[in-house]
Amino acid sequence: MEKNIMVSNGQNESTTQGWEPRIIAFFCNWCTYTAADLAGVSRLRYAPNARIIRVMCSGRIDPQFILDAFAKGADGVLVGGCHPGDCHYMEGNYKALRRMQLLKRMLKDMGIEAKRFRLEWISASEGERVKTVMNEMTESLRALGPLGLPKKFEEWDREIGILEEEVLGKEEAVHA
Amino acid sequence: MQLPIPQTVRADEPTHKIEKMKNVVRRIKFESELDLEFGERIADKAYGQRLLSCIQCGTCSATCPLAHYMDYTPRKIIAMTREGFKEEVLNSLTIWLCASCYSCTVQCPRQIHITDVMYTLKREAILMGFYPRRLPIPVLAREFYKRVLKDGRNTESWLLISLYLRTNPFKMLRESVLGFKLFVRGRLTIGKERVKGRDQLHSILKHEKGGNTI
Amino acid sequence: MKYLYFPGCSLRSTGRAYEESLLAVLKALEIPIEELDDWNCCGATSYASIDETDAFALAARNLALAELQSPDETVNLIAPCSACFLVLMKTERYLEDYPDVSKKINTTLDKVGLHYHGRVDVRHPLDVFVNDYGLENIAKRVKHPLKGLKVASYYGCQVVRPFKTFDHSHYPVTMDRLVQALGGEPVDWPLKTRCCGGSLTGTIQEAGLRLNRLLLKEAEKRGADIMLTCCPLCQHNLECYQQRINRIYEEEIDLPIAFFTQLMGVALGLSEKELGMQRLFKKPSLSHITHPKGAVVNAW
Amino acid sequence: MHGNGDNGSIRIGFYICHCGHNIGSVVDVHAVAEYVKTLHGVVLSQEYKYMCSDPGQELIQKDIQEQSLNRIIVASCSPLLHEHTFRSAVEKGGLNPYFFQMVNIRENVSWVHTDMQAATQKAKDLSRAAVQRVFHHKALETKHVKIHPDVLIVGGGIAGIHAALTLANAGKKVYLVEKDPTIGGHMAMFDKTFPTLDCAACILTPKMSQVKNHPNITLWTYSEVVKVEGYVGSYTIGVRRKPRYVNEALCVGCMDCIDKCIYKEGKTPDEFNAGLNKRKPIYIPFPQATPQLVVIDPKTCIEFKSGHCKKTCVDACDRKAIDFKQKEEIKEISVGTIILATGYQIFDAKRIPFYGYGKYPNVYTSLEVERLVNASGPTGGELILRDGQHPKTVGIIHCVGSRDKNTNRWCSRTCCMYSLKLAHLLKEHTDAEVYNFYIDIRAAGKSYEEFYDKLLDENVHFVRGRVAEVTDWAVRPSEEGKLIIRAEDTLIGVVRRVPVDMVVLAVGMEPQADAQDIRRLFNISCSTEGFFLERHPKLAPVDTFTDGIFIAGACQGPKDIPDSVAQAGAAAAQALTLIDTGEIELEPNTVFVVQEECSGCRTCLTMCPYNAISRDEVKQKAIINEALCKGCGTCVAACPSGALKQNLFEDEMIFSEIDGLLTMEQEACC
Repeated sequence: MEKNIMVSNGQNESTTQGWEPRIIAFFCNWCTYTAADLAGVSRLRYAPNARIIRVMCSGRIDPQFILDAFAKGADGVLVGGCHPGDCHYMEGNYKALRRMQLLKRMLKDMGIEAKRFRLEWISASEGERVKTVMNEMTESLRALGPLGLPKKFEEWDREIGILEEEVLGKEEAVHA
Repeated sequence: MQLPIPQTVRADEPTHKIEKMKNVVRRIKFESELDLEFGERIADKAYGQRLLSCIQCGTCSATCPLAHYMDYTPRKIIAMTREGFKEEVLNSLTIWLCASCYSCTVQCPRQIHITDVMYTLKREAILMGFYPRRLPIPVLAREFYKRVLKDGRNTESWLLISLYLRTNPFKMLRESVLGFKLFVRGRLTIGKERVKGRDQLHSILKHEKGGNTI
Repeated sequence: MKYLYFPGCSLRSTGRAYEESLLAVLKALEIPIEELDDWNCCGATSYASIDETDAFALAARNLALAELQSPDETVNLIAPCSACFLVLMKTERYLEDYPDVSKKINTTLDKVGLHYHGRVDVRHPLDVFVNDYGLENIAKRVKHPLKGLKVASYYGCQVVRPFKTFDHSHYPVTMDRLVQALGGEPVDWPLKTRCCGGSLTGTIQEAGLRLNRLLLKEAEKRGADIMLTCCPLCQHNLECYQQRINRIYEEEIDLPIAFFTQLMGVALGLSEKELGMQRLFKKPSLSHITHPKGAVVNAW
Repeated sequence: MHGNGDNGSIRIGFYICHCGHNIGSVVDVHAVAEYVKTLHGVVLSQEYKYMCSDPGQELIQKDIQEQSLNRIIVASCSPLLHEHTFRSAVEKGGLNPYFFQMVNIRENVSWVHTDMQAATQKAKDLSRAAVQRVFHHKALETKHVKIHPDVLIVGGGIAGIHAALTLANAGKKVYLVEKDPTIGGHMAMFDKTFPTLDCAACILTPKMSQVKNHPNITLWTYSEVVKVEGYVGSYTIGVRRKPRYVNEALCVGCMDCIDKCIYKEGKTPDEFNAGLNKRKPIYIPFPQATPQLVVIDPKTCIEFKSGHCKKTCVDACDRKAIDFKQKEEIKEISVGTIILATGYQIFDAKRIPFYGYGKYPNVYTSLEVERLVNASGPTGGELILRDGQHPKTVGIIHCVGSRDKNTNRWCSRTCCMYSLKLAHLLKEHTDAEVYNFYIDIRAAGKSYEEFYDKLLDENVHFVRGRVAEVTDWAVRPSEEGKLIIRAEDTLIGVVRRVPVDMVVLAVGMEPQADAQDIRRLFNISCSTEGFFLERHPKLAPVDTFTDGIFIAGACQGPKDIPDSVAQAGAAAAQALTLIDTGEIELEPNTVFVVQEECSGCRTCLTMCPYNAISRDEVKQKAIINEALCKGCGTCVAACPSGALKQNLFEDEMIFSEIDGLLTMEQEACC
């Protein structure tokens, strides 16, 4: 399973054109980031598509971060925190959960597929889990294809520009 | 490497045992004689995943009700499969003696689905035509397969008859008494059980075929 | 909710008594059932040794048919024969565990207008009687309590292994509890689930017979008057080969082997004919139970 | 205040580490260094073999001064490992340590990826993100907290005892809390100890009494920690002292009350003797119990159940120590550091029905046998089975509840050796034939292998094979009335049926039943098996992820006595280092309020689990109590006006990181 992934990666990256999903991962310092370290120490191999940003607690993760990541061209965002009840700061992860639930709905309305955003509870001991999640997410994003919000934005801007001109044109006509 | 066959299995051939004793059995294995991918191949099949994690504890053999009739205990079969002793494994009686009671599967501390591995090996053996000739079990399996392929249901009387015809007709005489007893109690039917939607069934099985294994 | 019923090939020949008694008892307990239309062989153990996907496709057809036939959210499909019970259940799990295979099998099913959605729940009659219908309800209907009858319950392998659906994989008690509810005395013996050798009695008799010999001897040693089975093949092996075992190994085993449904029927007051008692090689002497007043033994 | 780079331009120094081959073999370090050179603000970008080495650190210091760098980035291993190292290097260089940023390209890149191109690309992205991040870094003051010199030790087994004595002898005040009425733990129950075969009691009881009499140790048995507040250096601990119904100050442990109890015979299974005999409702766990105090078990005592007891015990006590009115009390203490030595529990053999524990009377657990062969045990050391027989053949089954995915996956490490020990003792006591059924013999300790040799010479049978079943099903006359052990002799390759009189189950070690609660209470982590998780498997084996809390003994994983003692010593030493340093540095990652932006909406107040945020009703603004703030930043994410900011994790920093990670660069390959 994971072997295949590595292989496919290998090909995709060695060939300059092959598109690769880009994932931004926000990990809490105490559980998930530590688990990622453990994965490293245990030399587990996983897909190289995610870039990890460390925060002290999943409670620190502002939904804006995630939206920003998508807006700037991430194809998927992964949030990792301690298991419910295990938060280093007692209940930060619950707060995170509440926010992310809301965010999920929002993303849905924005037409961003559910699979592009993932919230995972991974404890410090679950290096294996980091590996599976990274691989699963990469795979599912490969299946979904690029999100490419930045491009979409440009198009929208252009369309709006055209609209404006039309409107202005009409108004001028009216004034005349 | 010659295959030592427990005499219990060939009770109907008394001479056999003596010959075996005269034979000198060569007990050395050269790496070049092994099929090193065999283990992984088997592990890739359904429910074979954990095969390679065997620690050779022997729980399977100890819990197996048929282990004492096997030429290799189930544990050995796993070890040999892993190490690529393909011929020995596929020629062994062990895989055919497995009555799939799943005792080993349930007790294995590594949660290896041993019974399913045995199935995989049986299929491998038939595919490669490796299984011991005149050993009734594969024949039974094959006859059963054909019968169901044909009628969609199995009729035990006919199954047994065809089995004995193909293995040991004399045995049929021995069984006929029992057969009669069953018959008078209405427990053996002469009329064959059949499925109505046979064509449907056949098309299903045809579609399934990746080349018929028989 | 209605139960669907998958008889399986054996219950149409060697295991006829099983079917007859089962249906009689279900009727007596007013448990509604309906036979699965045009069911086909489950594939059994032999089939899987020839071709795996075929074996599963074969079983899958039955599951698909069951879904067609029943409107229920989860279709309760009763399979009395251990082999059928296991193979059908295994197919169900297998199609879950291996989505790609299930896709493959379903595409072929689709071609003949069938599809399996995973709604079927394969059930064993024991499970249905004890856990759905309930022991106390059964006890209420007992007419002839099996007073003082020492019963060794033999489950065989495939009802409890490898899937622990309703009891422990090596030390089950469901049948024993049922016997108790019927007023009988369950015999606690260690070989409840030890394999009878299945088809080995027909292929490699030496092995097959020895296994059965061990079971029979131990049951007798523990003082059993009768042994109950819930599988046609086990019953066949244990009963029909007793004479041969005695001859070959110089034993004097003399133990009636009945289907648990038959004894249920007796306790519920059904006639021996309804329960197919006449099909047994050695019919258990239960006159003291059916005619408690020590009246004349019914003749047949 | 160190020099900070806010005034004037940003001058970034970037260093990337080969870490020998660890990074260099997967990431094209040179390419990354070259690439970073091209980024805005970077004055210097260079690679080095080992950045964490002294020369590596001096390199940074030198450059800071010579090139007047005001931002430092090191791309190497995980910040959890070396962030501190480099920060202090930066500080030595005369720059505020918080102008430093670390990039993890080992644990997160080179160790988890194989494709060089992809790995290098990832390393570049991460470095670019760091470069953009440091623009927003600020000079910060490191927080220091005083370390309270007192220590709390939870668990009075051999590990707890050893740690307590070590610290107490170093002149530190120690609170030792034990949930049972006596200290001693499992070791007190053992007969002899492997491989030296010296008696457990002889070496343990002296230490126990030392604990009792040590001026620096406050011993609270029959007590449990119920509250843990605060942080490293100043924890506030609540301890519940269960009522003994015996006045500790008055009782001298003469046990007259026990003899006079209206129960002539014991009624309840004796915990200390593994339930092999019965004890009275008023009892003392065992003769050398420490402290020497009787306990009344309210669950079985008539007075508590009916209230109509003659109370013969009260009359028997001339010191009037018995007090049925006694209530539980909650003690509150302040400590600076904590050592958890809560030990293990043995595997419940009933979970493997195949071995017939609880069904066949002559099947015993190893712990029961320890008591059975012990001179002070229920049979006075004479080996009498539950059915009154003396065993002539004994089967010891290894790995019961170990190395088994159906129960516990791990190896319990001690079973092989104690099985050998028991084999020796059983032979010694009964001269019986002893069979060991094992999967592998693991005798990897000092003079353990030699002990194994000794057993082989004593002609103990070793059958390599995991037992499938223990049954009373006899197939041969010789097996009648015996327990038959069925296993494959894997070395010979045949299945064997061994009839025995006695079966000993070498049960494995498990996390305590309440390990999860304790973990939550003290806010530390557990490994997948449920044992307490150490900070680093090799380099920080007794530290936890919570500063000031250390672990020792079998609560961290299966361990024998020597290892537990060694670990206890280590934990004590770690605590001592903290205490003697007197204070500890804390991350200054606390939250502050930008007054003019705060609308006083109260959103943040509900967010903080530490009540660190209050509201100035006059100014109508939020106020942060720095001392209470732990720096999780949950409030920051919630603040609608963005008035709350977290040091080291300000929104700008994270946004710039995101931006850095995602901005495509020309020569990028994907």
